[in-house]
Amino acid sequence: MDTLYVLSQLVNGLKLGSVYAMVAIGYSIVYGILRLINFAHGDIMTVAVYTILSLVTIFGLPLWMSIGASVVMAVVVGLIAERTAYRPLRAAGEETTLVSSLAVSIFLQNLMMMIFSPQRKAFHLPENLTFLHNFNGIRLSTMNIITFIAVIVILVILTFVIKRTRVGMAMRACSDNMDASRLMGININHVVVIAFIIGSSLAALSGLMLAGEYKTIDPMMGFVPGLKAFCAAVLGGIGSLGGAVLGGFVLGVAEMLFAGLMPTEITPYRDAFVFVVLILVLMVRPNGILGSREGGRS
Amino acid sequence: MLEVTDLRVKYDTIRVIHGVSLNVREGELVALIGANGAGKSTILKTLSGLLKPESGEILFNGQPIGGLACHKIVQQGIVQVPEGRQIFSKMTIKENLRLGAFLEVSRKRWEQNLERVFTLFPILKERYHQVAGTMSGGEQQMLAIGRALLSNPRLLLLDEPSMGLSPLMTEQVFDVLRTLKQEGITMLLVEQNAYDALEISDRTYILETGTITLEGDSRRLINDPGVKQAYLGGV
Amino acid sequence: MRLRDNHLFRLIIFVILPLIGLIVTSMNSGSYYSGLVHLFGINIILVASLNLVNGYSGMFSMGHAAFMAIGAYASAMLTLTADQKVFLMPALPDWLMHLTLPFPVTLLVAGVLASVTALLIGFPVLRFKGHYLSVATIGLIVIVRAVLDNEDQITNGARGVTGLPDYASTGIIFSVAILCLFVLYRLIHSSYGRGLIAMRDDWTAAQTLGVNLTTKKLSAFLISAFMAGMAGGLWGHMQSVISGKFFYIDTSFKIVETSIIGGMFSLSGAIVGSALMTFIPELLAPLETGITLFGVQLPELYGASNMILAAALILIIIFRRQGIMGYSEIITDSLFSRETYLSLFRPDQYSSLAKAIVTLPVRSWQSLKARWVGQKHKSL
Amino acid sequence: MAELLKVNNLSMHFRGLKAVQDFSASLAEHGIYGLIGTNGAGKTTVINMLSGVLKPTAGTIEFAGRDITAMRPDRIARLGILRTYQNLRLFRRMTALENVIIGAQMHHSYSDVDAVLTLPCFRVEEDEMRRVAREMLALMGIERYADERANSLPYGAQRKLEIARILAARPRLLLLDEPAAGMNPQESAELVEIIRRIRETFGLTILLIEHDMKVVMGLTEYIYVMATGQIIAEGKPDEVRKDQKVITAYLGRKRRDA
Amino acid sequence: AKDKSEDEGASPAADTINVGALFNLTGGQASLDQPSYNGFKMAADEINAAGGINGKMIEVKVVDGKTDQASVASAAKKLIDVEKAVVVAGLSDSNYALAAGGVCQSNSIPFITSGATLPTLPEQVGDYAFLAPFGDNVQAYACADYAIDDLKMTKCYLLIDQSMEFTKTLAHFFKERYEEKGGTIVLTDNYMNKDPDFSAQIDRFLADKGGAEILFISGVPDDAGVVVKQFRDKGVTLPIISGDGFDTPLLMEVAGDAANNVYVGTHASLENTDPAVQKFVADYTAVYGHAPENAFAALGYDTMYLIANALKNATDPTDPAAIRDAIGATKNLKGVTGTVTYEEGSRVPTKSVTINKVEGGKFVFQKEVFL
Ligand SMILES: Nc1ncnc2c1ncn2[C@@H]1O[C@H](COP(=O)(O)OP(=O)(O)OP(=O)(O)O)[C@@H](O)[C@H]1O
Ligand SMILES: Nc1ncnc2c1ncn2[C@@H]1O[C@H](COP(=O)(O)OP(=O)(O)OP(=O)(O)O)[C@@H](O)[C@H]1O
Ligand SMILES: [Mg+2]
Ligand SMILES: [Mg+2]
Repeated sequence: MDTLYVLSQLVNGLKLGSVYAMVAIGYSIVYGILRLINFAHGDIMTVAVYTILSLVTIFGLPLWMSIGASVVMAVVVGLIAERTAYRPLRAAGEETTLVSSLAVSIFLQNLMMMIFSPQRKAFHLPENLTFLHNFNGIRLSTMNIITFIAVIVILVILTFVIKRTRVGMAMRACSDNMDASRLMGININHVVVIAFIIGSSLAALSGLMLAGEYKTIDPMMGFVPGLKAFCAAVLGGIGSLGGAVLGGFVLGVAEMLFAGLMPTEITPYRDAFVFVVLILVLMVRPNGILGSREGGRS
Repeated sequence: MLEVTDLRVKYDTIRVIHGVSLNVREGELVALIGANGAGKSTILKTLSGLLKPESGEILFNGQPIGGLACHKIVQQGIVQVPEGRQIFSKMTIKENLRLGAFLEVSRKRWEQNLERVFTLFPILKERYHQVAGTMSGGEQQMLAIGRALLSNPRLLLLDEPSMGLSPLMTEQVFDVLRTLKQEGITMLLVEQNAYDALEISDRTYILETGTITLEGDSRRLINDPGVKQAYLGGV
Repeated sequence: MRLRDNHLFRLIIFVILPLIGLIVTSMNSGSYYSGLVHLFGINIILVASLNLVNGYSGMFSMGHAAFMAIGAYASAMLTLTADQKVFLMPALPDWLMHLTLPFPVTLLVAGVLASVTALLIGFPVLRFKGHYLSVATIGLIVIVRAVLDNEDQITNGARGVTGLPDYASTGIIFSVAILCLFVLYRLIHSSYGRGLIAMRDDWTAAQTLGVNLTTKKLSAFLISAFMAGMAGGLWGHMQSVISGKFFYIDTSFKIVETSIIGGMFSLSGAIVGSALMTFIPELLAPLETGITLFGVQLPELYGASNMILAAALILIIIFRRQGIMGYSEIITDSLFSRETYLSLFRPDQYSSLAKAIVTLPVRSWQSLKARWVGQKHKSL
Repeated sequence: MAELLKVNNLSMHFRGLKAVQDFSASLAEHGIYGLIGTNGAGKTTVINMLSGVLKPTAGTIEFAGRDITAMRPDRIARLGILRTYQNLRLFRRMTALENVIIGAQMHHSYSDVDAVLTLPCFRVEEDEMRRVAREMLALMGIERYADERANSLPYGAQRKLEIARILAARPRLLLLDEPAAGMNPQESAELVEIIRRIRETFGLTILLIEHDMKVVMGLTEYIYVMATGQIIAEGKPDEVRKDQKVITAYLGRKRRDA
Repeated sequence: AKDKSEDEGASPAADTINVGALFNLTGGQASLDQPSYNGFKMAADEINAAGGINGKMIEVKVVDGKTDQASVASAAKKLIDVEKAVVVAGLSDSNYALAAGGVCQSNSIPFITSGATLPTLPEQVGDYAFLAPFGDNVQAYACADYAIDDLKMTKCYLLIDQSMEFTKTLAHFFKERYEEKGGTIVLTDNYMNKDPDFSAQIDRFLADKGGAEILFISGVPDDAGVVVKQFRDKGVTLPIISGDGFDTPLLMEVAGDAANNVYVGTHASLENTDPAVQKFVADYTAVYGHAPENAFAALGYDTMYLIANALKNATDPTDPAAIRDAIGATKNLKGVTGTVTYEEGSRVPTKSVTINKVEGGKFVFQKEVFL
């Protein structure tokens, strides 16, 4: 096996990983604060992608406008879900909200299916985004490059926001101790709403990237990436954005390297392998790759 | 400044505050003492908005605040040092203090206040970057008090500030309360250390199982034989 | 007196009605309704055993379907005839090929194999806390599925195994279910269960009170996997077809969901939740095939029942945050007591029961109203 | 009196921070010892090490002639060292009674199979545990809360509940971390009485951390004083009270202690 | 009281025949099963409009299987038990069809799967189970024959979606036939359903020195366009051939021109100029507002006619056993997806396989292969 081949598998892994990372980062913004395993995150991506598709194909809107609209749509859906299904349960514990997020997910999937039919649809990005660049035999589309850069940029911006700004401070406070945050004068509802706005907009963007990668969309498309995002966020360390991104990359690279480098007889075990890697990593670092020891002592 | 009339509070179905009325005047230090489970913490939590009153009126500077969201109440300057400290255990001391001044925007004011907190509790400066959850009990209590001071309270609600502090440190904290009082900050103090509480406060309410049984000038109560018997360990 | 505190009421709801239901369905096995009742029984086992881990021990496993799968395949291996196995599982060793065991024994083997799997995965994984454990258990499902799909020579791959004999009668399903419930009940209400709950509430404190966390966690996981394995065996013989696809993440999530809806911290919660999640979707199904309502033919709307169910789940969980049963057990306190049976002979019980039932709508309306008013008050 | 616990040069370092440094002590059977010191001196850390919650960086712990230095907490508990927590650690969703039963069941002898089969020994022992638990609640004066959920109890009662819980576990050595915190003088006076009675009835050894000098001076027979990780003084209460170092670092001048 | 109403219901029921339709109308299988059900229902309406079965109307009773095994099994029971269906049809995935078939078999009700192509299905389930489409072996054989006999290509690269029973079976039969006829499989590789990226496989293919002349990709519609496009993007212009999984407009929609030179072995060509086919397409478009989504619509349609034909010929159209015998006796029943004949003792029809080729963004009919 030559190095170029290995290298190109690595690049493929990063490519896939950056899509996972993109989903995971949006996922973990909400997850970090509320510890809400938001199974509906993936479905919000679906909603956004269908919004783009219908605006472009039915109303002939330009892509960038439809993307804007899809972000708005995703935020609206995210906020409705927050208001109706998550907020009334905020004090109720993680397990309970898990049910409501699964329910929201099922609701959205079926709604999408009713509106847009269960048929898979082709999803095209404009030529200039899908154009393939050739770097010494390693091929990347413009969209791949944009995704990768976007992940890094968004990570940097969000990290800055969370570490340095008032809002970010409030977010971290809420994730640490809700009651104390209230006593500090933080409007928890605002913080959560902001988190959902960020999370849902990122869901819309990652939906776009995911659809660009798969080139087809269907009403169920969001569930598996949503689940992977959850795994990535946990693998990276709950509550750590950098961890979520790293987790996404680890999943993507593990997948592609296994698919590319292993003999074909065992490549069907790829998904299993990814989880074996995940479990091994957690055995070494039980709080995730970048996770800190949970605070508190005896 | 603070007017509470006929306050009732319940947890789920059990009512624990049965019509309490009390008031705190501008600049005053009022103590609230009572046995375990009398409902002192419950009253404070209701005042700061963590709990919703079942009925009754709470006026702050003439404005009703009963049942308002917690952050709205804090915005008006009512700040609590909660029972059990409620620090942000995964964040550093620095961040905890920063959060104390969440609503306080002026950088200068924050620095001034911070200086003062540091002189009070030097350990906080020493451990500025330690994760708060790993601090000792007493250190956490200092942090909780320091954090509250940073927010420029108009009315400070203190729920057992001396709990877990060494005698020396308790003394110092009470000294701080005295200074604060001189600076004109209004305070409502819940304290198990009834003697200290009576000594430092202007007026005192005594709470028994959710109702106020006695109220009056602290000087007078401190010499009241009944109070002595029940709350001062029969000294 | 609250209705649910009435011994007679409990007796009727939890003993007499179910008994009648069971007798009727077992007389008519193989029918649609008895199929649902069987499903209900199997769900009880699954959910109750999951509650031991997720509710009582405070670990949060999402991998129950993996244990089901192992149980189902194990019992298939032991109940199919050699002819079938030659066709479906050609790589089986000789002794297994010709081994056919009575169904109850295969169920036990199914449970044991599931436990062994739990043991293997448990050692590395149970050290993880909270969601780390959840993710690892999701991983277990994926791994098990990969093996089932790819070891064609033993599992017949993704085509699955067919022709499992129809052994899952009402009798055996509910014997197993009742046995499991009983064992769980006893465990939970003995020092074992208290230790678990203590661990759930505060593991440090539990440890300094002599609770050995490792054995506690592992044993809870094993017992739970054992029961799930048996349920998987029953499931396979009820459906007669098994394949990796049917024991995947969605199946697992449904069990978790049922457990939370019913109440993770209660065995009666497992029963109530299972009943709800087994029967309600069936009741809703006619909605979408275009029923006629007030003379208007509604259009066919596939997915409508799923959406209604989803909305209903959210509502239930908002009104009963800890699940329908929360932390309480309705049955157990009185079901086995003499008093319950004596009360059958006390007429005053009947009158109070009647009164309770009559006033039920009024009171539930009032409590509903109270909730709404309370909610409004809060959001002010 | 025979020596029950022997601690040699115990140290605990967190990264750079020397939370405890060369802590040595020796507790005799049936004694009541005090451990006082400034906030952050390392008292709780000592108890954490004694109970196995933290593994010491250096030093050894010997209990009744056995080395327990790196033993698991549950095994240490079974040997009879039981502790309370400064920041209460009750089993919040259990009732007060059940909390105590957890303590009582540590030495139960029926097996899980006995429980499943509901054998008579199970019934008998369960009843016995229940009885013991109630007794302990009564001893601490909180039996009226028996059937209430632990986290809805008032703070002071929660403290007493923690003590009841470990008493039910038949301790030989009690480690109490600020048991009187959150109690008013009246109540802590009662607590002193209770602890004294406990010691007499059960013949226990007690190590007590406390900032309330009335409690410490009224109860203990020997006191260790810590500051910044080290023992700065030790001795009889009267000696310690007059120790200049202790006064400046810890007691302060104005105290009107007992 | 209940019995009475049932009796009352029985008199109109005498003029109708209840046919059970069991489809996964929601969940992952819905994209195949919804069109299938649409075709099925449309055919029933046509038959009823034309006077029904000897004067009796067909009443389609549908239950959603929700892409969930337990639901499918209980739906089958419901159709038989509650809806009193005399024959049950539907489903496009073998796993679910096996589940439903088992229930029907034990209740002695004929079951016809409209879309599952596992050739051993009837054998596994029992004498009441039938396939309406051809078996995977048939389409795989046809593809192999076409590659070797018509395209004259004897070195093949095989790419298999390992996540599904269907794709694995298809590849298995293709390989069997291809090698039997003297071809060689130079390299076999795998992927999983909905993989977004085939770079690893493509790189491996490019690195291989076996000299493949044609690619057989055993996949489903989800991936059809993506995988073809990515191979083409990396400069692989060789012909690609696949089974009915690739018979989807997505192939062209996603891959665009890259889809050219792809051969698809499938049930029918909707571009087929046969008037029956064109009528079906036109009617379907009229009823549902869009053209048939995929071949499963036509399969559903044909399945209904298969049932109707059997009901007409059965000695007693209310007796399931008689219906079963009548289905088994079907000979030369012409439909949109070919002509159905069940040979003696076989419950898998012998049907021709249509080979289409993508040219200029459209499926172009190449050949009808009879085995
Ligand atoms: N979360 C809760 N749920 C139910 N009841 C509660 C809850 N918190 C407190 N209570 C009850 O309310 C009553 C008053 O409690 P509160 O904590 O206000 O007392 P307190 O006067 O502050 O006591 P302490 O001196 O111990 O702090 C007690 O009887 C307690 O049992
Ligand atoms: N896990 C930890 N990580 C870092 N530092 C720690 C940790 N645990 C304790 N410390 C530090 O060790 C020192 C001793 O803490 P300890 O809790 O033992 O004090 P203490 O004597 O009990 O004080 P107090 O009277 O306030 O309870 C403190 O300064 C604390 O910050
Ligand atoms: Mg209090
Ligand atoms: Mg301490």
